[in-house]
Amino acid sequence: MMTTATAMPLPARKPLGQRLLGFNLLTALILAVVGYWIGHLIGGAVHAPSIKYYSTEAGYNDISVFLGYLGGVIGFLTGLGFANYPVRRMLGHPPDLPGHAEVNEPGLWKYLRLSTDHKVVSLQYLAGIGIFFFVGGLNAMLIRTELLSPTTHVFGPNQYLTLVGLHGSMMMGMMTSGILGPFANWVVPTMIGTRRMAFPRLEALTFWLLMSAGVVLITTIFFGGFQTGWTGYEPLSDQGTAGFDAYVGFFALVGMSMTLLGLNLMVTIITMRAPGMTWSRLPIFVWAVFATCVLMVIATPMLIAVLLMGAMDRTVQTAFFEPGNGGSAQLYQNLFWFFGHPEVYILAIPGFGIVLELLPVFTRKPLWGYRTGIAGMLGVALLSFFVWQHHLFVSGINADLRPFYMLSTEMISLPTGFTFLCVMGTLWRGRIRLTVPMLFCMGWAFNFLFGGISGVFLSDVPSDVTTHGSFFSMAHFHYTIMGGLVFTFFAAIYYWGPKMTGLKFSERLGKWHFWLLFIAFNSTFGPLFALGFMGMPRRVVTYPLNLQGLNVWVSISAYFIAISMLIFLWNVVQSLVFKREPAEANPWQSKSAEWQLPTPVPAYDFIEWPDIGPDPYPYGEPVEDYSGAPAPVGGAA
Amino acid sequence: MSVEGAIGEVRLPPEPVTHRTRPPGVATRLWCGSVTFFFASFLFAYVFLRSLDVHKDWVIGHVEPSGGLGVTVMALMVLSGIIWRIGHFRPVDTIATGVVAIVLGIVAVALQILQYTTIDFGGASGAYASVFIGWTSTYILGAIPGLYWIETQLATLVRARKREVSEADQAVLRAGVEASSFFWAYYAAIGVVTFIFLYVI
Amino acid sequence: MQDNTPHFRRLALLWVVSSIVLTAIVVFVLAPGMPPGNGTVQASGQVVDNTVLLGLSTPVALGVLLCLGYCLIVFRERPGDDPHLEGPAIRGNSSIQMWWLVVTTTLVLFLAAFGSIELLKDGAGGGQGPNPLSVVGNPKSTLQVQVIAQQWQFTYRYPQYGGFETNKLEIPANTTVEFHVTSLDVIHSFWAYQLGVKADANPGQDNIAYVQTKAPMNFAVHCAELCGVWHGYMFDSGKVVPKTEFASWVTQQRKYFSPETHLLTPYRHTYFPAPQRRGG
Amino acid sequence: MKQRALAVTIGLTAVVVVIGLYIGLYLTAQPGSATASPSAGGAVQLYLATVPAAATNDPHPTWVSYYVTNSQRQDWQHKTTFVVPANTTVHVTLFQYDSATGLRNEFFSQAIGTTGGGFTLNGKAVRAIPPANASHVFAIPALGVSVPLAGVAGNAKNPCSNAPCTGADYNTITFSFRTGAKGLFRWQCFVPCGAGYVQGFGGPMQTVGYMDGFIKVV
Repeated sequence: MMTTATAMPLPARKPLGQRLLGFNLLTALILAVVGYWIGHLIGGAVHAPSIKYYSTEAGYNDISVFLGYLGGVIGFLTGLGFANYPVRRMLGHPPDLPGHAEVNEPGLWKYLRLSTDHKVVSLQYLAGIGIFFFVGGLNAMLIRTELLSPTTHVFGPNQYLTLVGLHGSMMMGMMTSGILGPFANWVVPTMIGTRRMAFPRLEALTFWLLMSAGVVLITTIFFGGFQTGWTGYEPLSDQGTAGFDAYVGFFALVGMSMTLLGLNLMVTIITMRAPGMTWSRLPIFVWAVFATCVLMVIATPMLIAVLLMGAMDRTVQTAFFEPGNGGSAQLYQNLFWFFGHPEVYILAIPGFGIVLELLPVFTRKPLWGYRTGIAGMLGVALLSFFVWQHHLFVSGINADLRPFYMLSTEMISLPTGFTFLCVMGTLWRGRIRLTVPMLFCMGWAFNFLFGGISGVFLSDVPSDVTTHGSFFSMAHFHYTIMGGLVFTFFAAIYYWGPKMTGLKFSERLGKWHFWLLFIAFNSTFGPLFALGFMGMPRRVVTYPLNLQGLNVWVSISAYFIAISMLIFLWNVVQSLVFKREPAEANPWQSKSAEWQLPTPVPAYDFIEWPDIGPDPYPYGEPVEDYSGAPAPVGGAA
Repeated sequence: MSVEGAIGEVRLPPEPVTHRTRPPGVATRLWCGSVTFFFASFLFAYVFLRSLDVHKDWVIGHVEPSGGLGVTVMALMVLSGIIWRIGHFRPVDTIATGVVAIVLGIVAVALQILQYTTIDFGGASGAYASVFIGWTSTYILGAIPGLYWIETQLATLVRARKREVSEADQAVLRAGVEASSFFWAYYAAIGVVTFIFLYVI
Repeated sequence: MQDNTPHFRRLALLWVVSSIVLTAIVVFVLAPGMPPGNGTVQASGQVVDNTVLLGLSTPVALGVLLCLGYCLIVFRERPGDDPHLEGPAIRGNSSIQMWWLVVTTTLVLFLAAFGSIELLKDGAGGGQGPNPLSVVGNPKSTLQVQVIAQQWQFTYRYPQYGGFETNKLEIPANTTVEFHVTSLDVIHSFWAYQLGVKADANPGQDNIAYVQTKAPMNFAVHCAELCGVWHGYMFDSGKVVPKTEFASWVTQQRKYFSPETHLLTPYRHTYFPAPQRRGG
Repeated sequence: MKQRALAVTIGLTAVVVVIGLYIGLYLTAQPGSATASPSAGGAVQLYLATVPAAATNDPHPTWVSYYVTNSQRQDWQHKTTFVVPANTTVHVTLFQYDSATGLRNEFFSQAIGTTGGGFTLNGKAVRAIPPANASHVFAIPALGVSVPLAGVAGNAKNPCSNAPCTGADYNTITFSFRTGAKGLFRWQCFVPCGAGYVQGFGGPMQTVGYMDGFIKVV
């Protein structure tokens, strides 16, 4: 059994001068700028004789911009210290594992450095993703402000479309790791009974890659933005100025980060489970992470490849996506959605996992239909590879195959239905505690239900003819992603936050946050279904006059979403900065492994892994007709 | 975090050695999956654009990359992959075969670059030219990290000869060698597919 | 503590009663107003689809919502309750799981079959690519209209009337119209809302969509695929007019544009402009 | 506690400044607007010029662009929002300094929607030009107006390189159209003149302030 933690001596704090020198964020930023200019100059030098075509915009060409980004990112990562280990390995030093004594260090300094402790990386992820989440949300507010009027009034069309693209890219790119980054990195090792991820340096790398991606994306505003939306359809994007290079660099970096994150988590789950932690005893959240990682490892490389093709079209003048030179615009659509559809399940499945993981805790019952839940998530993951052409129902590509894609798309509702069945089964006859995380889980159930049902309209081709590319589909994916991912993201913050930070959050503010968000969310995106049905296309800066009333309603509701987010921010600032009330070790009376650790969590997590029972959810009073418990297996080594 | 050791004053039980020997192999096999799907995009582009050739612009003008160089590059990669995979099975020969594999790989990269200087078409010369440039260049760029990986294994093995290595550490080293040889052999197989599509069909 | 209340039966009763009421309301009150209206045969077909989907999804959504609501209200832990009490350790029920799977699978298969039949019957107004599977109407009496999308305006060509090109779209009533949608530059999407037509305009590709018009009306045309800076301004309107009026309109337009018609590229299904990448 | 409050205040200020900068960068990017000058008979008059490249101190000195000028082709201003009154005839005199690129859709080689159905090219009344001669098109699709602008000959003695193009060869194009109700409309070009970008439709063609702008009917 777990022994209690003994007090540990804190390492002595080094003077500021010493801390500024060496591998840290400051060095990284300096090297990033240096790297950018080196890449930029090399780009300027190589383009001229060998490559026949380059964009003639004064002051840059696309090769310069791409090499600049490459140099900048390499410089940044080197400055953080990521190059040290590869160089050591090249010189023949044996493989070793990084130490992580910095966990015990007081203050915030440890979060601004390369850290390989899974707990520190998780908090880094949470803060970093949080910042971009709020910037993306701010973009949404600006978009809604523009749509208060049916004509162009605040932003010009260039700026408006750039905002739309930035909002979409930031949310789809940065938030993809929104649950896996902060929460899977934290709880998966603990849940399966190890102290680290399989590749701790890789774990840190995924975070810093993601952050550099975000910065690369924001630099687009210095190059004129990009007017293509987050899908970046060719050949429109090929017409774009260097602002689109930022999009390419951003998504390529996000893609690398995602692939490596998925790979790392998958290897950890496969190889590092504690003795006795068989596959059928894994908590359902670990299964959700596993299913997500399968998608990440397989689908994301296609995104990187398709972006690479686009980048080659822009630099070395290939013609993958240019009709007229042998390319095809539809090649991009196919390849992009072959990644893009699994991508939306990469966003959704961790949400399923969180809901199913939290429900037993707050209903005081075992998870109902554990195997069904797993089958649901794996089923969604598998099916998501066979549905991508439903994004192209009216495009005229392979139109004869539409009945097949209609069937495969509607079949996705079967495994998704499993998740709902498990939710209902677990709630049934439970002792439901409506805490803040539980409220967010229930919010997920409500929102995702409507998200899923509107998805059936979009998957039915005759109905899709009207709803495709309209505000209806926009409302649909906001119901599934914002109502699904973001609600569970907050559920996870309120649930695991006290364990991760060691501090208590205000329950009262949390409830305000939930109710305001829940009502404002539905009041924002509900009417968008109607707007889509009434014929408003997506990504427009103008719309018919008769739609103004609903649009104004939506915009005002959207501002209430912003207010609810401010309440959340205030909750975080108040709890983490001002009150700093230590959290209880197990405020939810959870029986899950991570809650058995003391709070604050010691650097080593645990000394000995507890005995693993036959059931990951040992809640509830035994009932007579209970049968089907797995046989108990011996304890930990 | 260390395999056997302590943080502060707390003694931790040792981490099972499988936590260090199993991940490289599993990760490599998953990584091969990623790489497969990466190149599958180019394969898809090839098949899609070729089948779509409604405007007869699969090939525009004279597009013929040097087949001799193509065969040589492919053969070198395959040879390199096979030799390093064999070398990993025979601990005595590992270092020697590794050196040969690296040399062959470097020659393959150099020949591919040589081929680029001899081609007389650009990316705009039709879809085939685009796929050719995109696929071969990413393939050969991807070979460079693979060569780096083999090099790290060799350097580690050379150093390990000079000192006492525990049985557990020996197993960790072998796991790294196995992983890199699996990847390299797999990568060579992708090279064969690349060759078949770009030169033969 | 043994709870012998027949929760399940109560919930089922609640569900049956409320779904009958609500589904009736949805199908008979809400559904007739479903988009895109009954302006054309294809649009009516879409209304039927939307009605069926709405009618089927109402009881499903209601079932889940009622179950969630019932649980949250009835099984909630109340302030005075013993905090150590736990729920019953039910880990599953294979017959419920089996029935759930059977019912949802049946629903999905039905929906897919229904959607496919509706789609193949008349193309549903969607773009069907260059070789349409569902050809509607008598090819001899079908009016062909080519929709040329370019950044950022739609223009229209009438190949059966000398191939003149105009920036106005008019089509006759009670006629089958065959839209040939193509693009000169990037991907656009031709969306004639009231006609129930949406077809992507792809550069270098012909995308055919059929519509069978009914009575005269006006309709809006939007671009439904982000196509650049003026995407939001790329809208237009068109008219379905009586056949006689259409004949005179065509004659007038043909005459008006005749000096320029010979300057145009001869009518083709696709126009394949060179990508025009030039150094500056 | 005081230190923390200070840190939070500083942090918040920094965030607000960054956000302000972020929004400001967009808002300041709007091109200026020019009001049409009154003309005989209650009509208004606009003098415009198209140039092969914007002024050398412009952020994009290689981009083709429209300029507002006067009847003597002086006082060049880089403005692309034109303010005109409602229900009025607008006379436009356009000095065309750029050479021809050729149209993608030949339909736009004719004048549509102008008063009298045509326009004048160097004083001669015409209705259409050969599609290959088009250098730009001045089009306001929402008002149904579209006028092709013939480019100066490729072998012109005195081609313009950058705005302002004083002294270079040019074509004069005049036409008139009538405005209707108040509103904000866009004008654009249909010639793929964004040199260096795929299909000629990138860069200046997709940036308000170069080959795109607004007609503000007040």
